[in-house]
Amino acid sequence: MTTTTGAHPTRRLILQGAASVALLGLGNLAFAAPARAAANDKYPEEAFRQKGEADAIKALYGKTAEPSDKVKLDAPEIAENGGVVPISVTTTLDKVSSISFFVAENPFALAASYKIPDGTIPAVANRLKMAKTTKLTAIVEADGKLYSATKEVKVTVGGCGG
Amino acid sequence: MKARSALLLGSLSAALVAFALTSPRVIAADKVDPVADAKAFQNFFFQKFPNVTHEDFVNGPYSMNEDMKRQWQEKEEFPPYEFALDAGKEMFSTPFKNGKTYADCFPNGGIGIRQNYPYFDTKEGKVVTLELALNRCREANGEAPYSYVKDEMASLTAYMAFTSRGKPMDIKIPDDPRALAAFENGKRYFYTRRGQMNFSCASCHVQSPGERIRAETLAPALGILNAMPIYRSEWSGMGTTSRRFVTCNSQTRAVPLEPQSDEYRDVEYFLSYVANGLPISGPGARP
Amino acid sequence: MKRSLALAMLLAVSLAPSARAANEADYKAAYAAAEAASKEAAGMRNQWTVTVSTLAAAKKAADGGDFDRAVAASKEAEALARASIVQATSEKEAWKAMEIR
Amino acid sequence: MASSIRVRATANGDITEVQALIQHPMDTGLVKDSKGEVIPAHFIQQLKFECNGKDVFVADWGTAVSKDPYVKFSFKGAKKGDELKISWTDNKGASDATTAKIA
Repeated sequence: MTTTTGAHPTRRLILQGAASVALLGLGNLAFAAPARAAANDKYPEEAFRQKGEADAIKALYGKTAEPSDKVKLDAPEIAENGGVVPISVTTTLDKVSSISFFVAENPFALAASYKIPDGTIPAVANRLKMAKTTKLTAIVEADGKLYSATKEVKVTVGGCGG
Repeated sequence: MKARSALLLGSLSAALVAFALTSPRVIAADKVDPVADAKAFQNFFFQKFPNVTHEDFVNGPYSMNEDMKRQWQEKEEFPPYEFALDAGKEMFSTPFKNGKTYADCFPNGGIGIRQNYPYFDTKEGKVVTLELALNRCREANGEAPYSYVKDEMASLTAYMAFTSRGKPMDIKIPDDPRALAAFENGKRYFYTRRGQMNFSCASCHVQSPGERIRAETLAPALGILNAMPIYRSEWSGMGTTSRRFVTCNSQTRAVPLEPQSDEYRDVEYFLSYVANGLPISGPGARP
Repeated sequence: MKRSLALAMLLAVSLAPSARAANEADYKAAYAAAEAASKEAAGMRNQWTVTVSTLAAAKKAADGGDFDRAVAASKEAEALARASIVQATSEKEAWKAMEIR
Repeated sequence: MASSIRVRATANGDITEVQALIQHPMDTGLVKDSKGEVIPAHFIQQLKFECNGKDVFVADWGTAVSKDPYVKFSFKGAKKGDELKISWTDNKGASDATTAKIA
């Protein structure tokens, strides 16, 4: 659906973030971070503000990851819809403490980050928004080291024009 | 060149008419035969997609593409229409200001009856769809009608569809010339090209189901309404049959008609009738 | 085949260049013709969204005083409306060709 | 008003599988509505699952998580009948919480 208004200008046309993101020159969007944050699991404000994937990884973990086949990333080859892309990751690594997802082509690369206390299985399934065809990277922090897996997801709008 | 092709066309159509006159099936007017139409319609899809089980046609694009079917089944574990379903269930049991509820307006309290809609009302001489009946129930009980394309109507129809899940579509055409005319009018609408794109419903849903229009895979026309109402990721919200018809029109650059206008009610009547026997699978989740 | 011939002819007619700069009178005439065709198309319940948006663009251009663009847009709107009328009339019979029998 | 959190927690053996669907717009702040105004950012930032007094799963979310977000994970050390506490807070400071019994 192109971003021009349809036949009914009055109809409240909610343009989905994914299908036709109107990129605003907002520079760094100031997140209104809630003041209080639990002691150890503080919301990684800085990391979510980074545009590029490398900066986001550095801001979140402060180190770099190496690809590993022990991290199984599952995502569709062609996304049914950029607004709702089902993804999941599992790993055979042990002493996993955190799992994060990065969508390279999104306005802000870091999509989600999970803290995995011991006793919790190192696997997560989630639904993400992807602005356009992009590389999706999952990073697992195990025993202090970072391991990653990457997959490309094709994303385009649907419909025949309008 | 133009004169010659016009001549050619003229003679061709003359020949066609002659042939039609002599062919056995010709009857004075093109007699409307819904039973034959439904059989031909279903056989067309069963032959075009031999390895799609008959029931699977009601799953729209997912019957056409394995990868998308997997994505869909994953989502069905905890489907996005869950909220609309709960809201519908709650609304269905919340009494109107006059104390009555929707259950008083519908046979069997509105439970497990979606497969009989739309039906032909012989008193009114017109097709009555589930969405229309719900609004008429509201108005009869002094409540304001809901928009046909917004969430409340989708939640109500989602709950009613859910109570009919698995039941075969069971649309009846009474032996009443007006009912046959409504069926024929619906069929005509389905095959008529419109909009600057010059597409009819059939251009996409009969000629090229399984193929893509950009990212979307086209659903087969057979059973296309069995999953209504649907939660579409595209709208990231619920959509009724009315909303689907209106948006399809705009896609082909045709100005949509009023929701629940005769043409829409009749095409819903046609599409539901030819899907008789296929299970109700609403509410559905779609791209 | 017959239908696309009609469409092509119509569009060719509408693009004929006008010699001098258009004025409000030219616009009013062109707009009236376009509006009549558009109403006829709507009457046949076969209006196109592009006819509506082009008519609106013509009006907007005229309000802004740009009558050249307003006349051009009005002519295009009329052509689109005429095309949708041709479509509606020809489809009265043409739909049967696609019917599954 | 029913809670905005739908949870399904099923235990088989020592492993409990948890699925959650949360009703939330998850607006990115980068989208305009039909009148051309920006829809302000409004998204869940932190989602926490606790069981038997211990955090079993903490999610930090950005603007790229889908509307009406869904998440699935599993953890060990709980059994049928235990109570799972779920809570979220969003960037506007709003929050919601609910509890669910493990089936």
